[in-house]
Amino acid sequence: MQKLPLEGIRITDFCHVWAGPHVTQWLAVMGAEVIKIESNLHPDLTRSFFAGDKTLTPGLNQSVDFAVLNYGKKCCTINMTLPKGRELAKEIMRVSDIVTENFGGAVMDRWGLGYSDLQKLKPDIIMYSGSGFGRTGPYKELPAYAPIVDAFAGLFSLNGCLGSEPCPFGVGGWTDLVAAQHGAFAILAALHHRSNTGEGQYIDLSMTEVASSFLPDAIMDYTMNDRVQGAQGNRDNAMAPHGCYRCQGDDEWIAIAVSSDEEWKAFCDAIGNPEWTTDERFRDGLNRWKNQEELDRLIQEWTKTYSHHEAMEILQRAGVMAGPSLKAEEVVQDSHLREREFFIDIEHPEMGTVRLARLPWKLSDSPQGNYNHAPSLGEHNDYVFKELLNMSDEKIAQLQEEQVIL
Amino acid sequence: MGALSSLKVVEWSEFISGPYCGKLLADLGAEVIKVEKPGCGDKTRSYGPFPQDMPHQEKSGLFLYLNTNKLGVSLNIRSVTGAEIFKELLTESDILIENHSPHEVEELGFDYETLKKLNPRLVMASITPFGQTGPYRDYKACNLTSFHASGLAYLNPPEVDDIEQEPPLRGPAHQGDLAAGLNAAIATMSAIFSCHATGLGQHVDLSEQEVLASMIRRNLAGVTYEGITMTRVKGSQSRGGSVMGHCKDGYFFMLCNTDKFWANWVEVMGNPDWAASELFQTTISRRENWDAAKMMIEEWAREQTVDEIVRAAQAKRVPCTPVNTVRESANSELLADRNYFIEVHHKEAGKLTYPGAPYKLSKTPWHVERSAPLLGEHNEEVFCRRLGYTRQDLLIMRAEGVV
Amino acid sequence: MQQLPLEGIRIVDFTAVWAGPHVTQWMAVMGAEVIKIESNLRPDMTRSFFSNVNTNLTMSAEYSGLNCGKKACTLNMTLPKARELVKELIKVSDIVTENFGGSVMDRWELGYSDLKKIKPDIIMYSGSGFGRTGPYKEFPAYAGIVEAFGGLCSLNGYPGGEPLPMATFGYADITSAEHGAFAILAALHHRSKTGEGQYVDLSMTEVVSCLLYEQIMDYTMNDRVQGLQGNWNSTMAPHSCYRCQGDDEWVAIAVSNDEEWKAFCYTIGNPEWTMDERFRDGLNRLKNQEELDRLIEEWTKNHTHYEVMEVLQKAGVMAGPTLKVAEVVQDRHLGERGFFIDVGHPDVGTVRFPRLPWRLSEGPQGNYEQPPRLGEHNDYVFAELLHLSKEEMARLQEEQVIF
Amino acid sequence: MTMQALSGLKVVEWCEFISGPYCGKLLADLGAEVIKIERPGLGDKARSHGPFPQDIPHPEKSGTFLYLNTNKLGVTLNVRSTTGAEIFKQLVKQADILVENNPPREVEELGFNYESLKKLNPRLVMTSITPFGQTGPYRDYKSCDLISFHVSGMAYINPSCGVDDIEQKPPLRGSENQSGLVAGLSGAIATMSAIFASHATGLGQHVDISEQEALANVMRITLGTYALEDVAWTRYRPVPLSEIYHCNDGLVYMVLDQDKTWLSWVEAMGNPEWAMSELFQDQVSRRENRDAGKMLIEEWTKEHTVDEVVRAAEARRIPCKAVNTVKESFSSELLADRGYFVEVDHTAAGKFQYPGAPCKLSLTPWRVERPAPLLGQHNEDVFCGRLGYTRQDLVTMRAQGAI
Repeated sequence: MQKLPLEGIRITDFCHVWAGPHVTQWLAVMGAEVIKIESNLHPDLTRSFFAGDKTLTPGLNQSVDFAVLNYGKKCCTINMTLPKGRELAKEIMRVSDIVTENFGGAVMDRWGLGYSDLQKLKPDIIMYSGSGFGRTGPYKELPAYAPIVDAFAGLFSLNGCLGSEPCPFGVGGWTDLVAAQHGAFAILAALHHRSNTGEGQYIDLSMTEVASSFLPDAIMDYTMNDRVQGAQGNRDNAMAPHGCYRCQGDDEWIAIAVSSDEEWKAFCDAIGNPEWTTDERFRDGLNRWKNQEELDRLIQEWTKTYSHHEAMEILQRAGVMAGPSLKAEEVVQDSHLREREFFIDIEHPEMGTVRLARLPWKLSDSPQGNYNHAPSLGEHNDYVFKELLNMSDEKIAQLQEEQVIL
Repeated sequence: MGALSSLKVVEWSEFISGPYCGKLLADLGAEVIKVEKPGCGDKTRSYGPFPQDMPHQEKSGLFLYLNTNKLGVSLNIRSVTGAEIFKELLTESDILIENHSPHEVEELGFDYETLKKLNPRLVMASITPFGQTGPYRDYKACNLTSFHASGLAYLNPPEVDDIEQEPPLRGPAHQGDLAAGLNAAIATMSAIFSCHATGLGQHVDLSEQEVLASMIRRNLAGVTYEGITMTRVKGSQSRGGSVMGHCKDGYFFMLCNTDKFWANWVEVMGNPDWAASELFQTTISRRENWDAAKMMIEEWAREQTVDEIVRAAQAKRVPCTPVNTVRESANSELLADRNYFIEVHHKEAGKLTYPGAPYKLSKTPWHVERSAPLLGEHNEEVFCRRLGYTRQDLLIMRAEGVV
Repeated sequence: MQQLPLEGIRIVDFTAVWAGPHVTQWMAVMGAEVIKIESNLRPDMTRSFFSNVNTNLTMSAEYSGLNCGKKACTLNMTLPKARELVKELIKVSDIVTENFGGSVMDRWELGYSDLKKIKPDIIMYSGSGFGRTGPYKEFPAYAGIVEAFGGLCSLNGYPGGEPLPMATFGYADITSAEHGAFAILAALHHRSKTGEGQYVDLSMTEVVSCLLYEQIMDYTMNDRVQGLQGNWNSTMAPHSCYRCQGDDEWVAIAVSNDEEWKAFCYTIGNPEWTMDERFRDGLNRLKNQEELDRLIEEWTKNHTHYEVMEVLQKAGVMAGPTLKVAEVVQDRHLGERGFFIDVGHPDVGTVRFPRLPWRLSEGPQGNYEQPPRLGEHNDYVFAELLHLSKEEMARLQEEQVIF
Repeated sequence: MTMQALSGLKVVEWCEFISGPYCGKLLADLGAEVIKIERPGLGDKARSHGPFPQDIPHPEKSGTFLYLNTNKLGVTLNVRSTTGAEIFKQLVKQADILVENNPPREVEELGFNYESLKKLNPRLVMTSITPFGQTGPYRDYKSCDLISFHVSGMAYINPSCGVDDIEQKPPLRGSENQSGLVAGLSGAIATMSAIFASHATGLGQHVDISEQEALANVMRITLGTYALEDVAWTRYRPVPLSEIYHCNDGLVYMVLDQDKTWLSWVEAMGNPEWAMSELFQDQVSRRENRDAGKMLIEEWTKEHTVDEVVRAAEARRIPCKAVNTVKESFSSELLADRGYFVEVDHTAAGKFQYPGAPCKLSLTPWRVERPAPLLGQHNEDVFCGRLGYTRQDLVTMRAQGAI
């Protein structure tokens, strides 16, 4: 029977909210055993997130945010404020390969669980710290959320319609996810190194720096030409047309991009060569680019008369890049994603069936991944304390007494 | 020694997604041989920014950044000799990264089924707009259309007054392509681990549409589970608690989505009376009345400078920052103190400042050992020293347009 | 009525044998009035060149082929008077050309410095084997000598064989003459703008070096001395000349890339060759080209060279018959383009000569009048141009000045 | 800087490889402003053609390209893109001369045939250099150096010394790539002639050069002999005892075609008996007994060094020189004394000796003012400086693949 790539890897996971849990999310799906350390005093913040008005006070195990970020993981509750709790956690780390955290500050150090401490505990441990501004430097103690980082790194200043004010990025957690993915990759690299040399190491990830490395051309343009780019809307600095156009129906849009004279010809044929396509102003790429405002207006005349899917089909058949601007619900129904089984139904004891997005890739010869439901608070206490640490029921009971397991 | 020093990678990719995947591996020590078509080479070579806006094959900022630490060869794999050499390279590699359209790859006979016969250990990562299967598999796409086809653009920008006038927006720069490359790197490393155990490689099928869709996994769950759909309309996304505000001399962004943050923020504002009102006492009430709160906050902010607000807020540990341009962030004391930016010297483009490591590994540092390759710079090293062709062969192959 | 480009330009032409007369040949055809200066003591050597049918001084092919459209007068240059007379002629001319074996013109006090005094804006052309300066300036030279000295012979021959003299006597003569003609036109162009004349010193040896730039650059770059290649090429295979049906019939075939190779194999009915390890790609074809040539010849042997050309060219493969002299004259393509022109000939009526290798879209195609007999234009030159009376001319003939 | 002969002439060169570029070089080296158009990416095919320093192919280091493109301005332009075509026309509008060597059909398809261009610029002289010219049945046939050499008839009569076994010694292509040079040279002369015509008429015209004809023209004598005497040469051309002779340390080439030279050579050999026999008394007999004569002469020369033979011959003004390799001719005192070779420093390739002026003009020097251009080196000068595009336009056009 085929195994998952990371089967046999164990992670002690102190991550919470968005960015952190996302890191371990990828690893869990790929087969790593991720043990979340929470407690009833400090449940993962997202357990108490709630959206919409469906239920104003969902239980700690019913948050969609939490469900999305933590499937495939295990969870035990330890009261880390107590020395005994920290000792207990150490026992778990001793039998783990990786420790992950994304606290707002140097919490781990204060707990005596900094990398240097963990090394003594387990020399080849790999420790991952994710933070908004990095574990060194002036801001190391500052709390940060993705939008803060986005704003700081300059992402907002590049987002928005052409020439508009800086604009928050549509997906609040963008940099959370991107950073998490960089973190996951770094951990895999460190694991690879360990499997070759037996050495562990410390990974310090700063979301700000991730955001920067995701703006290469804007930053290179600044360092090369001292130019500060502004918001470009849907435009490109070479292609035209390159925009998002109204379609038939309410708030329906399609994105169209034309990258060459050939594609332009194909485009004109596809929309039936209206008068204006022969216009001097659109004769060649350079002129199209210079007159794209007018061009966009005219193209919209055409797109308006089709649904976005119709327009996509017409143009793609002609070999022109075009994609509807899908609403979330359209994404869920998208025939292509369906056929690729991008969504997976997860049975959740308290939430029922939750349909969630898979990881965005497929491995040809591995099972598709560990998509067990997100754990309820403390769901795996038995597994962790009994099976993993071989503790007796009495001992466990005692620790519960002492509110160490809480 | 880099964390991935033992890995041999062949990158047969254009533009951004594949090359970024290759860069992530190369920057951690993997040996990445970048295969470019003779002549124009990678499409990014034609994309700006260029120093002084003077287009030059070897001076594209985008290319320079995306291809650090790689060996560069020029090879026309459509020629018989080229295909031959390409296969020779693959038999010696652990990983192939490609981002060409599926039917093109099949036509050339470089599909996974064929290649794994050549090298069963090979991990082949295919990064395409819509993946290797499904009705859209052969559709064309670019960063723009992928963004829109993923549902991401529809939610951007998050707060518009008039959805008719403000269309859905793709993310800044090349976010989509980069994210695709990044995910490919994770998937590839996962496959490498399977290979440790099984000794067999596999095919990584990565769809950029899915990568971007998974960025809104929370919103998707909202649809499937809670029946909540969001748009760009004011309020539809906001959960209350964040302000992008105007002040005396610029913009600041502030977040107080918890009672603690709110309480502190109220102190930052000097405990104005309005803040004491019912309307703002609980997370729920705040969300309901957030527009009002925002108004009041902005009114206060207009009297302050960005600096004053940010310092005061940070002193009280309220997440708050100036809304920077890349210039301001590049010059921030933070990134300077972290030595984030690095200087790289390139034969043609000279010394330039590049974005540095997205993460710091204590034992096996990320670092730029060599700048982006000139087109075909390592033909001799790779073809002659490794594959044993002679220089005379190179001359012939060049004249035939093979290299 | 359209003029010829050089109408109105007059050339006093002392050149003889090959290289020189060919220079003025181009000029004459393009409309310049070329006046050959000869004498019965020293007729242009080519007039008496060996010939099966050399009945008199116009019948040699060399002479006829190099002197169409020129005028000829006879002056005994050994006499001071003749030299005076020539000066008169030069006064009403634009260009003086010579290619003596040594500095004869100087000895006659007709060097450039002398001519300048007679006519300040005169353009003087000296063609020689080794140049009018330097250690060999007095040496006689023929094309063959220059080709041997310049290295051309060392590159002409069968692989592994010995250096051989280049085809058709006078390759260096004619290529030098063409460079000379171009230089003169350039000088004329300059004069038409500035009124300044000048001296043109052409060394055939140096022309040959220009023609061997590739081998010379290889030597200066890599200190390599290239050897004999025969019909082979350093980067293409097949690239040779193959036996055809019939006696001493050959066809040349060259294949420069995979597409052409595919087309070639299918056309000659050996598609399996495209799979054959030995011939699969350019590299292997070059390594195994002797074998390849042998196999190809087995096919060409069964066809005429024209058949081979037609069938291969239709398939987009480079091929051309090795035309014999007679076949060149009968070639339907050259025929249709009117490459050959029937020139009136004083002795045999009309002769079919090649014209200059170009067409100008406007105006007449050039002056191809019959080659002049010795002294044929004495009257025109002395009476019309120099306004000598019948008596003066008679006296000068007495004194063997006009002779 | 002194004025050059062709200063002020504006030339656009839309050419590849050898023939057209050589034509452009001849014009540029004498001062014409030549703007060379290359396709983006690969550029001129000659860039892929050796020799390269250390045999490492590099687009900026091809000896062929470096030599053939001195003094030119280089721009990249994709004339197949709409923008590129637009710019091309703007350049042609401002030019006196367009040199091109593209397949006629292609030129028509692109709408750049003379009929179209002359509407843009009636003064334009358009020179088309193609394997078979603009008309006739072979007009669209493909060719290369080998093919042109054979279809011109040159190969069939090469080598001219005759071969013992016509079956084993096929017709021979001369030293490589001569045909392109000869065609380009003819192009330069024809072009200048057309320029003169336009002085008078103010109108340009189309110059149609056929490589096949340019080479056939080189053997005009051979063709003349056939026309006049019905003698068709084969690989043996009867020139009495003008041969390559073996000496004890190498080869010499000596011309003994005249009675005078023959006699003085006999004297040089010390009047051997055999030389007196009637077998060698006149040109006819010497031609008939050529083999015997050669053998006997070699008996003597084989006893002597090349140096001795050459000195003995030249002392008697008999044309005779060593058969050199390019190395020997390069190192000869002659060319050194004439200061023939020029050192050119190229930013990418470095300093090398190049063949210099094919001939010396006393007033308006031939000179290398700038080395061959880097690919697209003058895009800004030309597109921004002359045509008024902005740098930002350049960036856009590059990304669009137009430049």
